[in-house]
Amino acid sequence: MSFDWIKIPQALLTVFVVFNFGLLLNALIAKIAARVGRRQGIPIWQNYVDLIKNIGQRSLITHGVHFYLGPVFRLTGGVGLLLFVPTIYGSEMFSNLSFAGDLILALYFVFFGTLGMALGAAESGHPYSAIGVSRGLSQVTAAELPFALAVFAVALQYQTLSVTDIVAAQQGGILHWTLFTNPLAVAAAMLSFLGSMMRPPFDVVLAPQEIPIGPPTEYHSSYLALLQTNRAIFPIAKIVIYMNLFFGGAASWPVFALKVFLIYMVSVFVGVVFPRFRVEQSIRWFLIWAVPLGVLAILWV
Amino acid sequence: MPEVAHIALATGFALVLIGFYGALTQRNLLRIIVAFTLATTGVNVVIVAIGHMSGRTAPILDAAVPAAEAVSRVIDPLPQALVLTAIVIGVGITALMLAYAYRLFETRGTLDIARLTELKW
Amino acid sequence: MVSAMPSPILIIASALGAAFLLGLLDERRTRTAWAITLATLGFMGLVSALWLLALATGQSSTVDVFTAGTPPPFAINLRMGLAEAALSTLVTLTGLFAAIALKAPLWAHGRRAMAVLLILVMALAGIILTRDLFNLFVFFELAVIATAGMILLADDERALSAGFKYLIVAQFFSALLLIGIIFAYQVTGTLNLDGMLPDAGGAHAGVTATQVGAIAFFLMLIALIAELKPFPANGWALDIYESAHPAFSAIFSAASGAAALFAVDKLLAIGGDAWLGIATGVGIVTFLVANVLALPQRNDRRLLGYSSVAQTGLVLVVIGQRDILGDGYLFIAFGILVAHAVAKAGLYWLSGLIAGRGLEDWAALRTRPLLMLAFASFLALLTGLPPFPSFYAKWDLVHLLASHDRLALLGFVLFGTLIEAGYLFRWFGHAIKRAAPADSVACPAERLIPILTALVAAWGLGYLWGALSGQANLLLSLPLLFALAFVLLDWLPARIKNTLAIAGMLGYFALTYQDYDPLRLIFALIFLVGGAIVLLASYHAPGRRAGFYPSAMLMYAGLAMLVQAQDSFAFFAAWELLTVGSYFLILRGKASEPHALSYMLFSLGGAFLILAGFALAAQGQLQLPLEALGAVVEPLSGWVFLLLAVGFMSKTAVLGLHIWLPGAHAEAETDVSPMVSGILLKAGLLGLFILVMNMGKQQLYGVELTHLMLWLGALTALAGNLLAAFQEDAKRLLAYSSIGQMGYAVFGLALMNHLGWLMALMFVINHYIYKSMLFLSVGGVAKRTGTRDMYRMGGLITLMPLSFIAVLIGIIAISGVPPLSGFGGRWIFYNAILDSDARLPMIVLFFAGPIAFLYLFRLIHTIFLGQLKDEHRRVREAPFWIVLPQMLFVTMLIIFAVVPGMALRHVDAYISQFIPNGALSWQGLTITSQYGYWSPVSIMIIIGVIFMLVFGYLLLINRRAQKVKQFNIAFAAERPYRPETTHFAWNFFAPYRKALGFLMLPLVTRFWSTLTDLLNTAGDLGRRLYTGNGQTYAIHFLVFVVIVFLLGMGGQP
Amino acid sequence: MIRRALVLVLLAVLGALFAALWLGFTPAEELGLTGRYYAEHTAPDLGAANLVTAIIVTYRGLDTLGEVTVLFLSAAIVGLVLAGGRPAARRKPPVPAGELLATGSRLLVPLILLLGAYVIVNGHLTPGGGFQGGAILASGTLLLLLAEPLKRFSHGLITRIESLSGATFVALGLLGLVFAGGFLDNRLLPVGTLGELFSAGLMPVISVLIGLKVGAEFSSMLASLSETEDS
Repeated sequence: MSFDWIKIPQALLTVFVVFNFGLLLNALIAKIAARVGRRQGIPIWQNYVDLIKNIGQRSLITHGVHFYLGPVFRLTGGVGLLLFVPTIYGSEMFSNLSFAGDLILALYFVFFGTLGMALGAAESGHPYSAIGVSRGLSQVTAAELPFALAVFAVALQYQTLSVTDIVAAQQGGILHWTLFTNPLAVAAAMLSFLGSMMRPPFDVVLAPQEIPIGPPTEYHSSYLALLQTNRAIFPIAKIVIYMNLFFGGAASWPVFALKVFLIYMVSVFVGVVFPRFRVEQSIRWFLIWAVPLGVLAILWV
Repeated sequence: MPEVAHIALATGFALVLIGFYGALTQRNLLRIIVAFTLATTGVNVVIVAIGHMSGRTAPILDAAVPAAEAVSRVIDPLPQALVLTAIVIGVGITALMLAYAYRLFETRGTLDIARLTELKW
Repeated sequence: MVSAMPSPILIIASALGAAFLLGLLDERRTRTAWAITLATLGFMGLVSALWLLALATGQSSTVDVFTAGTPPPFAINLRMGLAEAALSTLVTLTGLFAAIALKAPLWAHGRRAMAVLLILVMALAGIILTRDLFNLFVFFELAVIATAGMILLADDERALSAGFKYLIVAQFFSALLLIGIIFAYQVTGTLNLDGMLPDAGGAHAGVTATQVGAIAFFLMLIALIAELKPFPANGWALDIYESAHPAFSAIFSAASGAAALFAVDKLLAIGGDAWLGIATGVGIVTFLVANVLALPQRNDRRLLGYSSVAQTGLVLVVIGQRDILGDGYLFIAFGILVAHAVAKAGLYWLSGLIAGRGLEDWAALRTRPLLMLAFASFLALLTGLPPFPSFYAKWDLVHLLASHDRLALLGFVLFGTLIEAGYLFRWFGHAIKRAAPADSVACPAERLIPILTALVAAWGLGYLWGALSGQANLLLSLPLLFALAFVLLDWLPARIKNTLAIAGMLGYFALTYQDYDPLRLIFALIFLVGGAIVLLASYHAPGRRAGFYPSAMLMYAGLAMLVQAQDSFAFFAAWELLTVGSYFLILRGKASEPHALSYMLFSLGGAFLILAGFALAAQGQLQLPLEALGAVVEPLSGWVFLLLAVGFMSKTAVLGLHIWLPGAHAEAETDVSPMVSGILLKAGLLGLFILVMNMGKQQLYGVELTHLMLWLGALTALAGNLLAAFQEDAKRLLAYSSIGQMGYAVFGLALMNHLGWLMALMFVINHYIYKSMLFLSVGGVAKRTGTRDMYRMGGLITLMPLSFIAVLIGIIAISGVPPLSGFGGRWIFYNAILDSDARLPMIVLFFAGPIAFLYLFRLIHTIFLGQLKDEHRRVREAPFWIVLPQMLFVTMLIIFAVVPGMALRHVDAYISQFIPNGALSWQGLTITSQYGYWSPVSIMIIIGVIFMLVFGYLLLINRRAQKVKQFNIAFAAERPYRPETTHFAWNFFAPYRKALGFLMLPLVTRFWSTLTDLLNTAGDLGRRLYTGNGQTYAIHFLVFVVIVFLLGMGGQP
Repeated sequence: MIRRALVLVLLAVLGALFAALWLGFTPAEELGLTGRYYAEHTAPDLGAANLVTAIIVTYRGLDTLGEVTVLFLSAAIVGLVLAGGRPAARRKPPVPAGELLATGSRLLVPLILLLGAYVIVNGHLTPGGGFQGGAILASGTLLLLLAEPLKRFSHGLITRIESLSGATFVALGLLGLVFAGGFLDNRLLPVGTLGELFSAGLMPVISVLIGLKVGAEFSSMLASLSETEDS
């Protein structure tokens, strides 16, 4: 097949934009959260500083090959996820590499980074990493379910699995958004969104207090830098999927920025209000509150 | 007035039943054997009774019964032949059971059938 | 021709003459006496055999032998027909070999004993030959007395009382028999059997016409049936079986049983069909009850006694069904009877070699492969497994029963057989697994000859019946012969046999690959080529590895025949073969005895359902082409579908029928697990494929059966994944994951749309590759570390890197994460369910999906990552031959991931014949469905490129990183020093258990164990009936008479 | 007690069966199929005056063969059973038989044997035959045993007699197969004239064999049993 090489610089551009946007957004969110907590909060460029600092740090430590590769998997997962999904609707330029596969590809590729990083962390032999992974996996099985149901509902609704087509189907006025055409699905999806954003009440996996940052415990300096980079890209990539599936996608970068910010804020709002769940609690919570919505969504379509 | 055959038949059956009752209720091997001889005798009586025909004589041809009239004069010879065989067989089995009983008594020191139950289930 | 034949009367006369002449011999000339005895028996056997040959080949026709130069009915006459010839051959030969086996006691007791034996055999032959009722009685009495005599040959003191009990009940039999005979004579004026039939001359209208005649007939019938040891009037027989000399028990079970059966058959022939019901009823009750009562038996001879009683009951059922069996009657009846006779005789002779009476004592046979083979063959003969006569016979029987709607009877027969298989194979398990006694079995020639003869006879009859049956003769099928060849080659070293096996399988594939359609081709590839690849791992095994290759090859032969099967018979035969082979294979595992048994029972149960299904579908035919399944019409089709589906799903371990799988797959040997998991499970899927492709959707009472299958599949996937997440044992984890994977496949099939089937096939291929690979690597690790508990391992990544890579690739593939092939399955799955309108089951499947990550991560983490244990610091990589196939699988996975089209697009096209719409399009590298698209190659490239870029970048900024010591980790305020306490592994998903543990209650296991317990308890209580008191036994007989009288004749003569 | 009750009930049902037979039974007025044949053909065909003996020896000779075999078998097995018996040494000497019995037996035994012989050889003419005669012979043995309990009969002799007679019986039967109508056909020898001693072909011979055999077998049984006896 003929591959037009222009896609590569275009994709890189997307990555660059999203990366910076992500760094800033994270800082902004952190600041907002701090302000809610009556604190000053970090400066908006703080993340750049941390990143450069971590890159600059010299480390001589590794716990083994897979430990070394863990962050690589992670970042590959983030970037790949971003690139498998068209970022800006209607722009050939920012449809990225979505020719490689449809929605399903994106959904399953989410796990690529998580799995790779979990393995790497596990090789460090640090019990906290293992515990963190155990908690994370346990929670994700329940948290992903409503999202999967919602996605399936949407796919049924539009009779397609191609993200572009789904976005296309939502064009022509806010009322065509899945948000309004299939509110149940969106509700379910947003609940599971809370679970996947690693914020309270579902942040026991990272558990900043008792387990120093969970799975990535042993990662530092340049490894950490990769993880941070990913932390800037990955959530955005995820939110892009939500945006495309439920909120009519984005036809231009400003709209993109706005929608991503708002969707992100949902989890922040909830996060600052609620205390943390234990894992089994959150599992039950998802099964009791989110899953039924998803089921209804499917039956309703 | 009931036929001789009927009476014999009834007797035979009665003997069989009595014999069976004895064989099923007595606990002493020897008594059981005796009961069986009773029953076998009963069976033999039944056989003979079946063969009996009133007003005829034994199936032996002689001056009294010329061969020509045999058909109308003699009773059915077959049951008599059968009963003979049956009797002999009965004797054989009785002897066998006696020997068994003797040997059992010798090895087990008892003739009580209820105590020969080491094989079960 | 007839004139040239020796008169049948010689069979009787020679025995009598010899018996009398023995008296003239001097007491001390035992050797001569024995020689005479053997010669006479041999002569009797010869005469019978000559007649059998002449009659079978049609050179001679049935003859009546007159005595006293007077025609019947006025004098006694004998008849020699095909059945008579066959039976007298059976009886006399059994007698001959029993005489050989009885050498020791016969010599001890001298000529008298030999005379008794001769007369016994003569009497049995007489029972078979005579056509005269009273003569029949005389021969019966002879048999009774002779039996009482033979019992004395036992070295067991208790035999004496057993003999006396027999004499007691026999008195009751003969009394009733005589009374019946004399009244029958009174009614018909004759004692000749043929004279009892409705008389052409009009002298009488048949014995059963009048009321007296009917009662007389009933008395005779009941007395003869009583000789068949019917339940409950059979306590005496069991005592004899337990205490008599085993070599005599062989006669008592095989010969006496056969003769008595034929007597009943002769009598029923004059009674007319009205009386067949009694035979059937008595037979089936005896068959079922005896088998249940046998369950708690621990004494081998008594167990065999119960089994004999049951088998005789089964033949009685066949006799009772003669009205529908038609021409097949003799074929079926003899098929079961002969199988029973040979097997029982052989087993009793075997038990003569065993010192102890417990079932475990048979472990002594382990030192004698030949005897073990005999043991296995006899058990197979009894349970009616191919290629033995009883298999063909049961096949025909079941088909005829089904075609005449005698379904209840059919069910009982199969159920009883299953129970019998239960205790027989439990016994076999003991023999294989239990501690063998120190002293190996001593086998003098005279003990060995009869057993080996029986063994030869078993296989010979198998061939004969195969030739007689309308079906293909199994013993002529190449794969089976190939497998059997390994029995003979078992003395070769394992490596040579392995090479032969691999060559054979590849060769057979090369031989046959043209005649498969694309679907079957895939399965053939997995079974034969895949099997060969897995066999590579077997090169690691040293020594001879006795018994492994016959079993394995038997399984592969079955699989090969299964793929080729075009008609129901071939399919079912292959199914049974692969079941047996895999059973032996699984049984080889260390602690696998109970699991192998439950595997066997579930498989046989499933097989019987399949058999019933085929029989129902055949509608009077004795087999049907598999395509013809589609022709079955409502409402029958629903039932056929149900039976077959459940049968096949018992092999794929669907939820509810899954409890055999974990143990069986986990306890199996390292290289066996992949065979039974990666390969064998696919047999069930092949069956399901054939089923749904030919029968399509079926309804029962308005329920869409495929919809039920959807639910079952989904729930199975969920249960399998959940349970896998909580295993500590690595192989069990994999086993449960297999259950889950099979659930997916069943689900895909049940979707009944194009992509659903494609997805199922995708799972077939994927599961074969990665599950074989994982079982091998985990097996290798277990081999090295000496444990299967994952939490005892850890940190092995640096010591066993290749195994680690295999597992890593494996779990990525299973989890369905791109870029590996598992994703393809998921992608097709989503497209498939979009096509379907059954939505609820999918939700269950959605839930099951992510759970896979739980057990997969746990598998790799707790074994290879985390903290290395001190005792494993010197562990080496798994043996080369175990690693090699793993690496092959890794490459396969990657290839299949990049170009799935290779395999799939052909099948895709093939499926289109059945379901045209919903096919995929394969333009270039992109695979497109009506909903989405997917380009494996570009995915692989993109991910690869990104990964490399990031990796390069990391290397750039952090190249001098070096490995630090194990415990060099940022730990909260302390320095860990013990791997055990630092390796977070045991009960890894504690929170998950807290949340969803309630889903893991072992309800199914509880259900099945309760069921088996109930059966066992019933048996244990039921057998208390046999108090051992002779009078009680006699009372049982009267009770039996009364019950049969009340039920059979409605108490209304 | 329950046992007896149960037995009674069961036998009651059996009795009901018998009763049905009894009620349904009507004595035949005419001879049945086979009975008539025997009555008509025995004399002309076999030349035997005693139909019963004719049936026993010829028509149903196979039964008879079987029945002597039964005796033979029982005798053999009784021997087997008692072979393991206690050694004779441990027996107490029995009470000596009285003068009367001793003398009486010496007087009677020859007569008994004579009567037996007579009954046997005339079996085909008058009431009697092999079995009856054999039984009488055996009673002679019994008398001797009663008279002197310690008397030992040579088992060798007895067994030889029974074996020989039995074997001859079979042999004659087989001869019939070859030279006459079939197994146990008595027309090996000329039928002769009805009513004479040497008539009815083989019948007297076979009677003699049966007589000897039965006598021998009974005797051996009695002997073996008496050897076990310890009063």
